[in-house]
Amino acid sequence: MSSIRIGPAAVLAGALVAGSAYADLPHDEIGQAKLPFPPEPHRAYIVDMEFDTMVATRVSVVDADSLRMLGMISTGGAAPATLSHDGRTVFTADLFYSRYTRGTRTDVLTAWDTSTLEPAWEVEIPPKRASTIVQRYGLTVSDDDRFVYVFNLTPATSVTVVDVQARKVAGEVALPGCILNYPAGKRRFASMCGDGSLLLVTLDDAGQEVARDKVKLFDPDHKPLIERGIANAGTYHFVTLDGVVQGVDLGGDKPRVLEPWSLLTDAERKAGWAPGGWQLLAIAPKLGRLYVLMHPEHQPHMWEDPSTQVWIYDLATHQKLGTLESPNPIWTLHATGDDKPLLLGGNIEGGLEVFDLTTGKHLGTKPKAAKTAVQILSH
Amino acid sequence: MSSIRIGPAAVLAGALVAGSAYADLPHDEIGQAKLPFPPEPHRAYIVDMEFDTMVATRVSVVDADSLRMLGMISTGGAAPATLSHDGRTVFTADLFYSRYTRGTRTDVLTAWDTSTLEPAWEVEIPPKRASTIVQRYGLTVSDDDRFVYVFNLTPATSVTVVDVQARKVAGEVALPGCILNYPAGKRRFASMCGDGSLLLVTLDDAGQEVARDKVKLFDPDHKPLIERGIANAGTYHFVTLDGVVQGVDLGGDKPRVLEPWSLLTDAERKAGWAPGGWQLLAIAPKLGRLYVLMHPEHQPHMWEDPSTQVWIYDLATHQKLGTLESPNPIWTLHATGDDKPLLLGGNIEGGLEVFDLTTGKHLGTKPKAAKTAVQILSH
Amino acid sequence: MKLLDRLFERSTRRVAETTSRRAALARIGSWIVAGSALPLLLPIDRVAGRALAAETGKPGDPGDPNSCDYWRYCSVDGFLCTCCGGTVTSCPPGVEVSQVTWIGTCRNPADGKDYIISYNDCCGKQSCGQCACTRNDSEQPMYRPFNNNDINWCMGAKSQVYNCTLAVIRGVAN
Amino acid sequence: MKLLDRLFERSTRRVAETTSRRAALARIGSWIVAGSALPLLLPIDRVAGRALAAETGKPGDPGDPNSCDYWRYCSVDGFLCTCCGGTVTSCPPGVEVSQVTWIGTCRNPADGKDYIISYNDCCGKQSCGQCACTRNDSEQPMYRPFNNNDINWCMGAKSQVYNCTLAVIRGVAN
Repeated sequence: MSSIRIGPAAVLAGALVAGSAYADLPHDEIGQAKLPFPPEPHRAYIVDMEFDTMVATRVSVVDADSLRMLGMISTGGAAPATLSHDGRTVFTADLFYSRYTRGTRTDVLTAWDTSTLEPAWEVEIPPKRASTIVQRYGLTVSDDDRFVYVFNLTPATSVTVVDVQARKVAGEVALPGCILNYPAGKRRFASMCGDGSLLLVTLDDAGQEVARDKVKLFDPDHKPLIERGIANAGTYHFVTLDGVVQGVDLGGDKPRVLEPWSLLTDAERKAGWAPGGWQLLAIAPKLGRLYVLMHPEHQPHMWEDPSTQVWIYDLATHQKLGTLESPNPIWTLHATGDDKPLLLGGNIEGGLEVFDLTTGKHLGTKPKAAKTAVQILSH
Repeated sequence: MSSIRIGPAAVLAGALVAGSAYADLPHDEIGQAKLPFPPEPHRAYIVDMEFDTMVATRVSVVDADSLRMLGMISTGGAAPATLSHDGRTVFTADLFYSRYTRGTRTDVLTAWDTSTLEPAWEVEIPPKRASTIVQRYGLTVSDDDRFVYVFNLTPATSVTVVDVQARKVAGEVALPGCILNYPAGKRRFASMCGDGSLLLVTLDDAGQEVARDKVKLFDPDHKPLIERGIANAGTYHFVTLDGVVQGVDLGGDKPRVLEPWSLLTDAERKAGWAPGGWQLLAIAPKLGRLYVLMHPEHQPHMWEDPSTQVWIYDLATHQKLGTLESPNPIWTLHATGDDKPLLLGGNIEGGLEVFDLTTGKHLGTKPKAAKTAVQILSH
Repeated sequence: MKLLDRLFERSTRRVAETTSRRAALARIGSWIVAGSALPLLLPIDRVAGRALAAETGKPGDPGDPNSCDYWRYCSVDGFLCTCCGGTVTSCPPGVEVSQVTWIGTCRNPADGKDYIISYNDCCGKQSCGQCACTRNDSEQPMYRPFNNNDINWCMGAKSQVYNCTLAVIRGVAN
Repeated sequence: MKLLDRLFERSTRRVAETTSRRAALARIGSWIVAGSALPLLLPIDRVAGRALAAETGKPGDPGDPNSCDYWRYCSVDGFLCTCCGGTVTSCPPGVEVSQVTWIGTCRNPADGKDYIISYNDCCGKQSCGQCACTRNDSEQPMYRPFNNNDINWCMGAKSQVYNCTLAVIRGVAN
């Protein structure tokens, strides 16, 4: 039983008899969908921890314009994901057990082709990958896509450096007392430490540590920062539990701690407003704006709670420009990097909320984009 | 920091000061729950396919009296489950991939201890296990617990015979044109064939086939049986799509096809009643009653649809004794084997519906007993 | 794979014969739309006439392939690939089509003809979870396996892990 | 395992010091009950006084351990083992307790004292899925890992796969 290709001729033949009796519809040919390259700027990758099982997890790929699913990536054990800067690769740091919930553990870094959504290659990494609610800066890429940094937590903390070019582990960098890895340029990453400093580790072209420095950033006892910051052109922006933005420029040779500024007026603070959420910060680089998930009637223990309120700030002037309101409580934010940017919010039922940042309009909700949407990425 | 055992003395000490100032609560000791042996007759094992992922699946263990969860068994790839007759073992036929959704496939039969819910042993089986919506008679045990029969579908059909005593595969029995395995005594099982016959395979004590016979049971073209029957004391009861019960006694040396009888009067049939569901039949052996999931306004394509209606029949007289009504549509039935039996129904949202079959009362619903409850078992 | 391929082709022919009889019974009946919990959920009402709208944009192939009421889905049980990054006849990116499949017979409301539809499963990633749809218009018990949709037909792919289902025209039923 | 054990014990002591300061702020505030979709869901209202009922049957340890509002759960994030076949201090059958853990400080409404609670995760079977509960009364950012509940603390068990969480009294906070 051979298949007949559906070509323009067949469609035309059908059209000629439309309205009355049709010729038999032709046999179909089975195909395989593929995504375009370069990737569309509004293609969203939603990291889905599937909290109700958390073994075989996924990254949902959704077109935020049409609110349609484009495909998915199958991951292992609440895997973090990150994108290469050249748009060609999704990296996931997967944890597999031979009997799914038990047996022999195998950790791998998997490189997925962004067009075919197939694994291009994988490399086994030390069985130390951190298992946390997935967040930015658990898995990152150097600016030139040469190295991938995997955060480990056993609970001793370290980073596994994977050489993307050689497709092998270059080494492991110990990070005593520090967490996560905030990439800075081609050969450096920072890590946030319990003493309120940033640890800066510099690598050579072989991925080996050649220098480490520390810079004091915050007071962890009296003004704790939320570790889930957001980067923009070499500068990281963090927010304190009570709404003060603390920037640090890691783009130069030496880190430069920026002047702190407040998200809130005294009146707003007194009225009970404060930041809170999971990935509670987003930056639209082409607009130079910062988006912050804000709570009314905030209490300290709500610092990771969802909200429907997003406040908009000018990154240069620190002025509040307005607010966005989501129809459903959201927990994790991401803004796209193009010049007609969208704000993407992962809502608490796994749906994706989409806002046009040029007009400030809520464009729609894609329900069931994920089961547990914890992080959103785009190229 | 050592822990202090909480004993009667500590509790007493607390009680003495109750009402005013308490002594500090003592440090706790961490324990491990274990289930009693022999197992309670109302302990329900709910096979959960987790249709929304279907990779790392589970069997939920629930106390149908208290509607509380007792624990769970982690399975692989929509695994079928069955219980040994001695109450000591849950067998699951698991399918694992080295990368969860891809990579190297490993099929195993896993034997779980019913008290600890830990795997006692496993044996690798040929990578042929049928992947279907889980049902009775995909995985069964010989009456003396010596052999486990695993149904294979590649789409060629066969049974893998596992020797429980030797903990190894005894062999494979080809079943051309036939499906599933309905155990009959210690060394025989039946399989239902597309030509309307039952194939009977007899094994020796080494698990090798020594005889095969066929008996005509039904007319697959004009009076198709639903393959999901139910056994009682060596006799299997099936129902046709239009509500005729067909029994076959496999307890003796030769199979004996019983006289068919109708679930429905002509008036009931005319009014639109017909059987339908997934595991649509249950038998409470101590009451000698058959329970059938029935549809009002039935159409042929609804033969696997859920319903809220259960009709009750006397197995000896074939008289309809009454009906049960579920608050939620149910899809899969099971009756417990004790003399105060419960009817357990898996509802379409994964909840467990519990009926007292002595009084006919609906006792309650355990919501979220599973994600996709496809089969229920008890000792 | 080649063996399975041939077995499938043989069976499809056999099935084509046996289903033409059943095709006479083909009805555009009610059906089931699955929610997140189960392959089977509550019946929904059919939107009369909707299936006749030429939403595919293909003449003679009316209806919305993203909807469970599209005519080709008369015997589907699973997630619609059209909602998962694929199309009616294309697997989503990175998901492999199974070479063995089950067969349904569906009446095309545009020409009144009964078509043989193969419901090829796409495999190698876990359940897509979108547009779950179960309709059993021409389904038969499992001893007629090639007419049965309770089987995971990923058995004909490199990985048995099920993602979503296509609805592929294989010919006219009579 | 022994190394982790010792690291845990060291850290617990350190944490006990740093949290006694925070314990002064201990509040019996609102909290979050997670549904099936997310560790965090909408806040529910607190039933006033309920936490004072001696539902555990243990003098001085009031409340219902099957409920997210039980006092020991003030910093939990996960599924309550009491709803999964275990107890407040016992893992369900076949699930192994993790030897490393995070620490919270909770005020016992019966005696007004702040207790150090270790939230040991039970591991080796996938998420129990029952009684999801998230309360962050004494949680701190991840650079204080032993006060952070966003970490899967199954790292101290044979399998990292998370099933449910205990709430174990380790001592009084001051």
